[in-house]
Amino acid sequence: MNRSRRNAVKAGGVLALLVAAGIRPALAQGQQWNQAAFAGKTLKDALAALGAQGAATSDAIVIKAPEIAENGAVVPVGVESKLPGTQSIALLVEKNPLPLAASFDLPAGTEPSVTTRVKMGESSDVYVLVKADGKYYFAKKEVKITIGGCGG
Amino acid sequence: MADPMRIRVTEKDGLVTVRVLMSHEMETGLRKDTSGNVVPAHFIRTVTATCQGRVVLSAQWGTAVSKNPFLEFSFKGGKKGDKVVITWEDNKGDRRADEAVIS
Amino acid sequence: MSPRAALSAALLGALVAAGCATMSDEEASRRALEVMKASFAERGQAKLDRLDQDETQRLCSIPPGSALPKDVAGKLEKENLASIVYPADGKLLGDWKAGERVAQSGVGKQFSDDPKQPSGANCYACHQLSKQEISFGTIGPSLYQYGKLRGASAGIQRYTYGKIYNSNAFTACSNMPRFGHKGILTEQQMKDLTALLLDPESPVNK
Amino acid sequence: MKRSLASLLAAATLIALPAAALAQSTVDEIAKYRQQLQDGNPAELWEARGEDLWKQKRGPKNVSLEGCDLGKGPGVVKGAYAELPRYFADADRVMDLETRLVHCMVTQQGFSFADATRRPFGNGSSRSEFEALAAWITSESKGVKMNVRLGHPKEREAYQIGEKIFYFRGGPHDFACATCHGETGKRIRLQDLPNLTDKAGAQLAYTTWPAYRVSQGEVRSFEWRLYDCFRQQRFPELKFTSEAAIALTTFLARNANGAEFNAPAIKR
Repeated sequence: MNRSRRNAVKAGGVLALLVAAGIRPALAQGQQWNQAAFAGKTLKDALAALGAQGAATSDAIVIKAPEIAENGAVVPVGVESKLPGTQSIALLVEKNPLPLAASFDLPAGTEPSVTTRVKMGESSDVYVLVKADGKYYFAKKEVKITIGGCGG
Repeated sequence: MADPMRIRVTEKDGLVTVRVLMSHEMETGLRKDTSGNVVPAHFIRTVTATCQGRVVLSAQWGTAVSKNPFLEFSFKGGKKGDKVVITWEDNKGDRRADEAVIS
Repeated sequence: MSPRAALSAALLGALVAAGCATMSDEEASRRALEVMKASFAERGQAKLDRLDQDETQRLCSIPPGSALPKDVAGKLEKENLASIVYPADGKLLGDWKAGERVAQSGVGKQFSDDPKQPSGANCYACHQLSKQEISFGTIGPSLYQYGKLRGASAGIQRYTYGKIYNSNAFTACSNMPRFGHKGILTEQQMKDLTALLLDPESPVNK
Repeated sequence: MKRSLASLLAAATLIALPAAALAQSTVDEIAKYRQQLQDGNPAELWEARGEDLWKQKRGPKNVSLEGCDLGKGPGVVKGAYAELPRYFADADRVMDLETRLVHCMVTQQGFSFADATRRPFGNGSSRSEFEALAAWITSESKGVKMNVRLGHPKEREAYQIGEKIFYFRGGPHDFACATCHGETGKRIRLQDLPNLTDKAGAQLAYTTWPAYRVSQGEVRSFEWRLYDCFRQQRFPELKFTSEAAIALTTFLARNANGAEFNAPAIKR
């Protein structure tokens, strides 16, 4: 990353920058956060809160995640949806205390593909939920978390 | 005030790829400190990316996104020299916005 | 000569050739101890006396794989063998399920550990033990099917318990801690580990 | 074929892979995991903070560290780490990076030794300047070949003492550095253990510290690496910028000579 072009925005400059970028502060500040879905303690609850109970499996969703992670604190997960009209992508870790990890809304022009890193408390299936043309689809992949180190 | 993000934005064949590293604890609210007290949840809840003012990604995150989050995505319709702005807001209302120029 | 011994010799050789080695071997050892005493601080249960070596530690402060002279090794093994205290009740097999927990745990004796909590043996750090646990180390040999291959005769039980109690009784300068001799594990924990290795129902022998 | 999520959840049973096949593929899969992490290293966040800290006017004398001589002249950072530890005439002793930074903070910025060394290692919101400075300074040696010279008698003495410490067995577990790092091809749990007595092993290990540890969410410096190894060796607490730390670093850095420096890295 080019350090000289690291345009750090100092305190106070945030609003100005947002305005300059054409975002009304009220809009940025008011971006919704789906409290009910993130508070869901089971996969079922989280999916219900997302309105995705009836999701069907799809092999048009590609999950790039390691089969075995050396540490559960950082598990890289990449998703690519080949479903036409993909509108959003959500990541859920079934055995986490709060399964919903992240959801991404993809406006037209944004590729149906995101990569991030999630925490996993134990070995679990990782579910990817995709909304495409108003309907929900999912795929899953098992990720094993291993114990490491010497001080145990 | 949180540390600046590290944003790398490159354009190739009309596709703009954005890679972001954010400095954030992403506390789950489940962890105990050495004295046995629960460390309160502290995590980024929303992330917005714009290019020349147009929203190209909006994300909602929970506590399971890893500490010092990494995010990568791509969009069409940006060109070299355009500005990409990433904004996040956490559950305590702290916010940070940083920009990068497409190269 | 092993590759690492060769490297050490080569490095030392280079120093000597350049007229550079500033200290004799004994002087370097003496200075190293002096430096260490000044460079570490007591913290929690880890006091500075942990730097006071016993004879086994002193003689074994050599590259792994470089053997001690036979008579020295024999004498060390004999002394360590004499240190083993077998349980007064004569029973060497405990509960393998408790043993599995001891084998998984890596805590104990670190300055960051609570001295009131029991120590683990951290067997999996160095040994394969069961099919289920894929996260195992390879510093020591695989112990998978240890009991199935050897049976659980009185002699095998005695050897196994003794090896856990003081590994140096059987192999001078072993990498394995002397769990009983150094007071890392309790008698019951060592019985449980012996059962983990020898009980036919243990995952080790499945 | 499409099945409802509910039915799939209800039938959620893990398909057990044969243990032998798993054991064989474990190492490959872990390698893939490590590969996937390489693309975005949060150490960059520390590097940025470290560069700012280097250039900021700080301390009672309100000066930056830009006048600090890391061995290649005042303010020269590029390639400096690849030649550390080294003998510094102005202090008449061998210093590693952390020790030199403390020296500059005391002599140039006017901090007391106690103030300068208050936080050798970070922990969440309590952050260490040293780990940030080390991240940036070491990043300025990326691609530079390790070249620790041992030209001065005190450098040679440090090397010899470091070697002795490396093989020193002590504590309740009889551990030495060499117990885990003296043989090639060994693992602890699933983590590969570099053989630090072997040229290739020493090179691979030394040139990939500091590192962002995903298990801790922190960039860890080389002194931290030694500190935490000794903790797990069941030794007492290694003092920051102590002579033992410098001697052991001299031994390990010298053994890595000739290899391209490649840190900050990202590790488990």
